[in-house]
Amino acid sequence: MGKVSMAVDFAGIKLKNPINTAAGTFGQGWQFMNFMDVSELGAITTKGCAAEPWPGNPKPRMTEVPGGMMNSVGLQNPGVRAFAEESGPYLADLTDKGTAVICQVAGHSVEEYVAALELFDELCPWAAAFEINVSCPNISAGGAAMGSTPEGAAEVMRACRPVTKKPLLVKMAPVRLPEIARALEAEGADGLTVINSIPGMAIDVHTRRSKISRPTGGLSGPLLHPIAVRMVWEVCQAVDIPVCGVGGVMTGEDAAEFILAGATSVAVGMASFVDPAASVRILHELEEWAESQGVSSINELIGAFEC
Amino acid sequence: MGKVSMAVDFAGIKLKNPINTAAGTFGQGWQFMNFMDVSELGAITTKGCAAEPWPGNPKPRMTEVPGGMMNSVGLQNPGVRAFAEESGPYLADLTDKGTAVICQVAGHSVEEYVAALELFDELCPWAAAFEINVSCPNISAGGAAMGSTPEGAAEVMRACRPVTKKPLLVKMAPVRLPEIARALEAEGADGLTVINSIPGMAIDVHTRRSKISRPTGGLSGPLLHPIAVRMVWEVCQAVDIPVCGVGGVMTGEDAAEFILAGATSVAVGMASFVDPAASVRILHELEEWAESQGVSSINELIGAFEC
Amino acid sequence: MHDVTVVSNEPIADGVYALVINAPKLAQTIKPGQFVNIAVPGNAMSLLRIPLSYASADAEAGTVEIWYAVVGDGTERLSQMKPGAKTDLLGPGGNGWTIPEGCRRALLVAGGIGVPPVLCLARELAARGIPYTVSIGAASKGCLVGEDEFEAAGAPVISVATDDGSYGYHGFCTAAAEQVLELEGGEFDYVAACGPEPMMAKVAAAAAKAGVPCEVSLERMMSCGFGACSTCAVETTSGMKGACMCGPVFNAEEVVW
Amino acid sequence: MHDVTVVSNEPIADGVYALVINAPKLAQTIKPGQFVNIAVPGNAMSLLRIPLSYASADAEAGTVEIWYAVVGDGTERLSQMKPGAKTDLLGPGGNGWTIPEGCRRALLVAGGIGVPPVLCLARELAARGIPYTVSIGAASKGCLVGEDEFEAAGAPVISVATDDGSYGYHGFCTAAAEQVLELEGGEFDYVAACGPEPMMAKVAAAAAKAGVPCEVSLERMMSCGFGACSTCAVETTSGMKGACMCGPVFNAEEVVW
Ligand SMILES: Cc1cc2nc3c(=O)[nH]c(=O)nc-3n(C[C@H](O)[C@H](O)[C@H](O)COP(=O)(O)OP(=O)(O)OC[C@H]3O[C@@H](n4cnc5c(N)ncnc54)[C@H](O)[C@@H]3O)c2cc1C
Ligand SMILES: Cc1cc2nc3c(=O)[nH]c(=O)nc-3n(C[C@H](O)[C@H](O)[C@H](O)COP(=O)(O)OP(=O)(O)OC[C@H]3O[C@@H](n4cnc5c(N)ncnc54)[C@H](O)[C@@H]3O)c2cc1C
Ligand SMILES: Cc1cc2nc3c(=O)[nH]c(=O)nc-3n(C[C@H](O)[C@H](O)[C@H](O)COP(=O)(O)O)c2cc1C
Ligand SMILES: Cc1cc2nc3c(=O)[nH]c(=O)nc-3n(C[C@H](O)[C@H](O)[C@H](O)COP(=O)(O)O)c2cc1C
Ligand code: FES
Ligand code: FES
Repeated sequence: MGKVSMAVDFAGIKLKNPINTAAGTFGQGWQFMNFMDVSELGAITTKGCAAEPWPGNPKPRMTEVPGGMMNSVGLQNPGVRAFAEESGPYLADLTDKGTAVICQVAGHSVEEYVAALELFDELCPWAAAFEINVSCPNISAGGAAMGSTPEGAAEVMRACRPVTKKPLLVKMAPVRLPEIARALEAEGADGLTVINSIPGMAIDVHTRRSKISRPTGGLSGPLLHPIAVRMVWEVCQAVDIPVCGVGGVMTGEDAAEFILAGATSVAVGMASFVDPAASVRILHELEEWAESQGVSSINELIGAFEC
Repeated sequence: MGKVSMAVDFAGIKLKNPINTAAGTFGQGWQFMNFMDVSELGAITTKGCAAEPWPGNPKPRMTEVPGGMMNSVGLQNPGVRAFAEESGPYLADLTDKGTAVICQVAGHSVEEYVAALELFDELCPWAAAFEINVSCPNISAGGAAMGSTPEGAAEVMRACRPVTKKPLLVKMAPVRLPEIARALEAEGADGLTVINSIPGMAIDVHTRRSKISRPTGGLSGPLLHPIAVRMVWEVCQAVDIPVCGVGGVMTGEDAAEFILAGATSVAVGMASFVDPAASVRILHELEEWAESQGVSSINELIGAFEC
Repeated sequence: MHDVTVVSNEPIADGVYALVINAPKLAQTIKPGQFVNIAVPGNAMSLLRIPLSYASADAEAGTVEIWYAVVGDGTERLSQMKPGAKTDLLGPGGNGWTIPEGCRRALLVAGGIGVPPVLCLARELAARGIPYTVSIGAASKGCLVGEDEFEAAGAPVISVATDDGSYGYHGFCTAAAEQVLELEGGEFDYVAACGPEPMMAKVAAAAAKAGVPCEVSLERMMSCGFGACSTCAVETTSGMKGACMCGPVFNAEEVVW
Repeated sequence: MHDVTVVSNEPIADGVYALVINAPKLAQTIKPGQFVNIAVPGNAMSLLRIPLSYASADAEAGTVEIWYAVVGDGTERLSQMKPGAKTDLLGPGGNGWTIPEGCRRALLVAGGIGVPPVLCLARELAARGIPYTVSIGAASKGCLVGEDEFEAAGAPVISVATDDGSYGYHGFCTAAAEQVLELEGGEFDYVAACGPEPMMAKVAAAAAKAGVPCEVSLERMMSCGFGACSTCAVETTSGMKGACMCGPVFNAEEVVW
């Protein structure tokens, strides 16, 4: 541990450092056990999960694109009950070790979001917070279909807010961010996770078909990074609630850009596929950078971008 | 020349082939004279130009990002009069050689767009069409500030439509595309150019300042490509007027993706900086691909993506 | 994560290379049917690892041999790695073959670049003294791999087929397998197949008809290779299962083709 | 566009390399102060070319010598190019120095990696028999370049300065130039400077005060290098001008600092 205090308060959750993991790219945490000490991280966010199991989309679900990848997993998940049973013990233990566990909530409709959140609140007492995913680009109902207008996103938040006393975060789609962020803040969101993957398209020009099973998929990886930094900056100027920056973080400097743009925490996504221990490496690099900036706490660097 | 007919009708302009150049990346055409035979192209689009000269933004105006670049030129231009005088003879000659010249129109307000378009219509009789830029991310008034809502974009189009009898195209910002495209079609746009660069941000984490002179800039290059293909596909489904696909085209296959997604023409941007003859190379590669598809005309491939 | 060094990397057929890497721990632990997920440097725009089965492991020499087809940018870059080049890989990943208890005789079917995991299995069967017969296929003679190695492992290769008839039987390797299963299915306790998915589906159907347990090794686009991303899902009769953790080898009866 | 081959590529000071390339046509046509825009392979995520001045051209040998500082990923990759490596470049680009008609004596000021274009100019002056004096600077002794070459070109090097005082005068090379201009400005008909922008601004101011015509070579972030993108604009008294076409050498009076 260096001399800089890395602890941050994110949406009422005390994190020992700002590094989090992006939902859907870190499984339920235990998949990384053999590669790193997961409990070094400030938080992990688990794969989006609904009240009932979802099968996800047909194969192929992934294709590489220059500078990133495109997926159409479609929120395959075992349902909250199975999730809590299978991963609960590991995640409760992780919580005990001081790493906040944020559980992501999926749904096809307002009712489904509420149902999932009710189950989560009941079955996952160890959870530090819940993150509502109104931004998945790979499902036909719910996700981005609901979260891409201020009205749609607010409606989900309004229904979910009374369900739990725990902090509620919202994973945002990469569209109309300042407006939607303000609407979510007004409905009582405690924090915002910015951004979910940007919808893209990759056509095999020989077969004239999509390289994945749906016409479009969600893009991840370095190609998103400058776009995501801009979006985080815009959201941080629009609202007072804290933001977790996500998108193409491969290095500590990438994470530092989010911090400077105003993010209180930063989630590592696709990088964990390339290098399973990327998140801890990025944490250490971020800490080194903070030291190089001559501050005593990382908090001094949040939003320290000078226009 | 191969066996496939490459001619297309784009917004009432007869193009000998679908390859166009993206505004601001091809100067006024003559800059490429020593590198290639510009008259091989179906069309060129000239740098955005306003009624009066604009100085553009302070330095630095550009930074590289992984998989692309980010600029904040800010539509520096000499004004339509100087443009017509300096580049008119070359562009008139290019028109005679069968390459359509599309002149891009810039403005800070509805009045300025109209003023610029009036001058263009008068001073550039050789122009095949005019493209209204309501999507520049690097200026504080006009550009994307006007074109990012259906109302704003429609207002500009409504004012410009009566000014010229020539085809009017609109260069679109990468936001709310289907809605805005429908609004533009309703106001009489003849074609749409999709997309302008996506706003991004690149922070020097040591100085904590932007790597360019403004906090945000416009991203170009391969990193945009899968996003742009998706946006073109969405616009093509939303409107009946033809679309020119732009964003990260480096190869004939990249261009082919736009064609399959429904674009009638394809513009080459940043690739021309990397390889000044990229546009003709891409034309030849596109032609080879069309041949490989066993069609007699490229028109058979427009929108031939199979879901 | 294993740091590995290329020992050799040579073409063994048209568009197919054999890569030998130095990876002592891996060589001791990897089991037939498992895979590695290898980083291939050289293109900053291409970030993900490449999942590859292995053809043989030499625990004493500390080496693992992989056979791969050059099909795109990643495998093209892999083919350019010279002896001495260093990289890293994740593995062993997934579950390998499960030879049934008391198996008397096995039928192996391998198509194209599906040969390597089947070859590992053959060697394992040979080591356990279980006889087996093999049917292999390839698009053409030029890209056929494994014939000599299966011979050397001790199998009476019952048939070699090529799609274009340039060598062996003109047609698919499934034909021979289907025939064997129909005529003498009762002699087999285990069928194992790897190759193009339609081929495995055919073999699975024939095995089911003959009442012989069958395993298949499936390929999916993988992002992580260790259970974190769900991009590798296989539809099974008991729901979606990840190819990287529950597979790549699946009980064929379980697979929804 | 010129296809070029690396002849040699060796460090000549701390973090500074000399690259010699085989480029016969370029060697015949490039003029002092002009630049090339070179493609540096090896990182698919980094697409743009790198603009570089040249230090000398040998029309007979068909080679061009470039001095560059390793400051980031692109120049780092360039430093790894081995003799025999091939790439391509655009050039010659821009306008070079304009030695005034009837020039009796010139004052040259070069800071850091601003030395190469000034060195070219020195050789041109020497060839035309015009005497000149030179003031060069660097951050420290270790990264100083050009001293020997200026000597060899025939200049009485009036001063060498280092920011850290590790060699020569402790301070900026502008100090000597300012002094010369103040004391004996009347003897000069031409001042030429290349280096960090604040340094050039100082020299320009001193030259203006002494009434001596001054040219400066400016750097801008360039995307194309041939007038197509407007990213390289320099603010001048007569509006924005592209560094790649109207520069990189500008009349100092014209530049808005
Ligand atoms: C568990 C497993 C074991 C494998 N074992 C072998 C092996 O032993 N030898 C071998 O040659 N190949 C094997 N493969 C396939 C190999 O992973 C792909 O051929 C390789 O990733 C292609 O990479 P590329 O960049 O060259 O091709 P790309 O340009 O990415 O794609 C070329 C073609 O290969 C397909 N492809 C790409 N990635 C995968 C993938 N992860 N899984 C399946 N298909 C893919 C694409 O759909 C495309 O049609 C295996 C795949 C899996 C999942
Ligand atoms: C006309 C001209 C002539 C030049 N001549 C020389 C020369 O003879 N020798 C030499 O060492 N350098 C020269 N430069 C500067 C050289 O182009 C940059 O140092 C180089 O592009 C940096 O690339 P990089 O990828 O290593 O660094 P990056 O990682 O891209 O950047 C490192 C630093 O260099 C700066 N930089 C990057 N690109 C440029 C650019 N195009 N212009 C100015 N600064 C830049 C960045 O702002 C950053 O501070 C010249 C630049 C111009 C415009
Ligand atoms: C395979 C995969 C699955 C994902 N699943 C989810 C998910 O369940 N919920 C979610 O909000 N985001 C999901 N995402 C998006 C990521 O959380 C993240 O927002 C995105 O990948 C951008 O970050 P990155 O570039 O660092 O990967 C997924 C991304 C990938 C690659
Ligand atoms: C330096 C630069 C200047 C640009 N100027 C303009 C412009 O004047 N008008 C415009 O509509 N788009 C402008 N663009 C955007 C391009 O036309 C194009 O939409 C964008 O670069 C995406 O395409 P690409 O990835 O192929 O470059 C500019 C882009 C660059 C890189
Ligand atoms: S490849 Fe990631 S879960 Fe299987
Ligand atoms: S670098 Fe493109 S115009 Fe000068």
